[in-house]
Amino acid sequence: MHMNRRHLLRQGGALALLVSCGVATLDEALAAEASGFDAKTLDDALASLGAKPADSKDITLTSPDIAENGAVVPLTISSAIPKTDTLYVLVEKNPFPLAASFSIPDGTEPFVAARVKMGESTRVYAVVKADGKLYSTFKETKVTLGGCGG
Amino acid sequence: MKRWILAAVAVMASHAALAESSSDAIAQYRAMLADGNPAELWEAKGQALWKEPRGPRHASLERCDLGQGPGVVKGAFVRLPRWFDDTRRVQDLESRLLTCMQDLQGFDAAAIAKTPFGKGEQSTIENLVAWVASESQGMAFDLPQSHAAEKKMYEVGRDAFFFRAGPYDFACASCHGQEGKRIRLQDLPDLTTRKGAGDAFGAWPAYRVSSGQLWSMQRRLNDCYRQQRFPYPGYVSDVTIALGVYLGVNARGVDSVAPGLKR
Amino acid sequence: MGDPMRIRAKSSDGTTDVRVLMAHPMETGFRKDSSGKTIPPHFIKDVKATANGKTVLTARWSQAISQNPYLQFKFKGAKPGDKVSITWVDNKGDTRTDEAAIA
Amino acid sequence: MSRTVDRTRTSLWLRSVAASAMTLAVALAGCESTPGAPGPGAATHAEATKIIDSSFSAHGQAGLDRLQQDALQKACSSPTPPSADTVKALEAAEAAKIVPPPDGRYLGDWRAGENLAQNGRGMTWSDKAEAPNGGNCYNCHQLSDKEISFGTLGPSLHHYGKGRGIEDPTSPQAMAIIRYTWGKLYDAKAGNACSIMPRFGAAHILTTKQMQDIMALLLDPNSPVNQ
Repeated sequence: MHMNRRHLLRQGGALALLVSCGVATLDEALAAEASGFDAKTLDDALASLGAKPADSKDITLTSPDIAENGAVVPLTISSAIPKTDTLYVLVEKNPFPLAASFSIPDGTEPFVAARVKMGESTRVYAVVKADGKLYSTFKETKVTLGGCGG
Repeated sequence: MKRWILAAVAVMASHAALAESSSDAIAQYRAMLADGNPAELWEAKGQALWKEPRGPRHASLERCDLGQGPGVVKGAFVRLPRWFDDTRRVQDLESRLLTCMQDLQGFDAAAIAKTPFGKGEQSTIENLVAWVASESQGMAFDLPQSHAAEKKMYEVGRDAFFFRAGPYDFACASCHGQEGKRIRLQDLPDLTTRKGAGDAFGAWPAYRVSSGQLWSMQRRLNDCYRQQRFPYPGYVSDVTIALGVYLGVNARGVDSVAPGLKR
Repeated sequence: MGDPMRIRAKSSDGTTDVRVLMAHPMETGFRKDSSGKTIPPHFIKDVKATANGKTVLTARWSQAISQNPYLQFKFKGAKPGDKVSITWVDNKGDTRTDEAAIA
Repeated sequence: MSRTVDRTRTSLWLRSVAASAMTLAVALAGCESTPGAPGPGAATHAEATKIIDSSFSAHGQAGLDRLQQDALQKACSSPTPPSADTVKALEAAEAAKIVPPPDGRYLGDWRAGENLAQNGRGMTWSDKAEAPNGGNCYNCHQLSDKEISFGTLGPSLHHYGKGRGIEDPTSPQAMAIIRYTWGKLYDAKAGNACSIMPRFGAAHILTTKQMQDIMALLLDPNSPVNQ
């Protein structure tokens, strides 16, 4: 029963709406958030986060212009948006675009540095959740073929 | 005619600009990775393995003599390869670790030498070289050249460096004998110069982001020979040790940064 | 179980900067081995950091995080000598916890 | 370090020079009289050869025969180039190896050529012997300017055909460039004895068809190289 409802939630993708209508509890919404990791397109992954994020200049995303190897692409994300509580990393052209989410409790800076894999040259999106709203910025990284190719 | 030349110069200039900006971007990429080299994970294991009683004799490596006296690890890396009286050979770090693993711990050195990289006791050696190298970080290379055998190995190493063979006619020097060149986007150090040899010899062992593995100098040389389309160089064979002497002596005075971080 | 993490935690002006290296293959499940068989996914899914009994960061990861993951974050409210503890759990249920004193 | 070095080394070279290269050997003997640059001592050189021979084992398709240097490889295994006479003789011997495409067609498919140019595989001990070899072009050269990951060991080949005024590579006016390019690809050592570029045709690295495809990549006006 419970499983089925969770399954439904996964399929639905409109979590924010369900939560705000009282159909789903926040706990269930958070559990189902894992479904974002199953999304196969950027749009589906973004939808799983709840709403379409607004472009924001208050998010700083650093990543190299060119990555010598797609297996390791260093990123840093920081947010100047008040009440930032979650940072998401999405790699547009990966088979599963949602790469990571970081929950930032009070007292922790809205900043993380991590390293992600990229199958090909792609945009990386940094999405920030603050005060229940979503914001995003993106950056393009070119992945090159390194070495002798042999 | 003049216009044609001007056009050609313009084309060449734009190529140079593109090459430069790509190289800058790669430098930026490497700088972003400089902190948090996963080689540290190998160093930590290597340090523990050095002290751990292991092998048929259930002994640690704490009495292993890497050239600076039994148990002295600090500074050993920047003075290898060197001559050892007990084995009557010039040995590099990995060859010497094999000697210690055999003499102190009772392992079969020949069997380890035949083990593929990354497997079994070869992975032990990868951890050990990461740690031993890290203990000399920031120290200048200072390989001894006083023993006749050390001098000879330098000459042999130079000969091997320029030795062209195989279906592609490659020598080490084909790619590493000029300054400022690249394969794809990877800079090729000129290993005949102090700086080039220092940058290269002084960065291995290194964590390779492409494979997520730590590569020792032996593995680096092994893969160079693979790409040179040569047959398979034996692990710690004389040609690899001679090349180590040649590179290490060329790198004299350059500070070691190993373990490094590579593509 | 896995191999130990490397944790460096440094405090300055009331902010603790934490840098962690974890030993993990972070296998995607898309790669094939030399015999052509797909290598099953094996990756860290959850990470939790605590200091003085308080959670200072949680993370959920996919297989897109690089092999031998690196993580850096910063938090307030701890002082030198306090311990930072990091725990990861992977998709096979393996887990590892390490801690380090703040410098 | 002494001058006698080169003499000994030359005689060493001569010992294993194949009969087919006898004419070359005669030419090489000429460098006995030319002063050599400082290099490893004769004893060391013999030692080095012994050490190299004993350090390798056959693996996969890479057999020990690959350590047997031909006359050119020997002459070019030193930090200093061989004498002008030696270079001339070596280049002539390599030029004689160049075979034009048997069907008279120099140009194939530039798309296949681009794939070959990108492919850095072939003939290592980890490559399957029956798998086709790559062209390795981008390892050392810029070709299409769309590919930012290119090497600089060789000159840029971007606009290779266009820069040489090739509008119709099948026209008679284009023939001189076409033949020159084929020769360079087939055996780069014919024009530069100690060139670091492999002898793709003479060493049987690429097939005739593969070389035709790379020719098209360089010379076809529609190829990305000429955009």
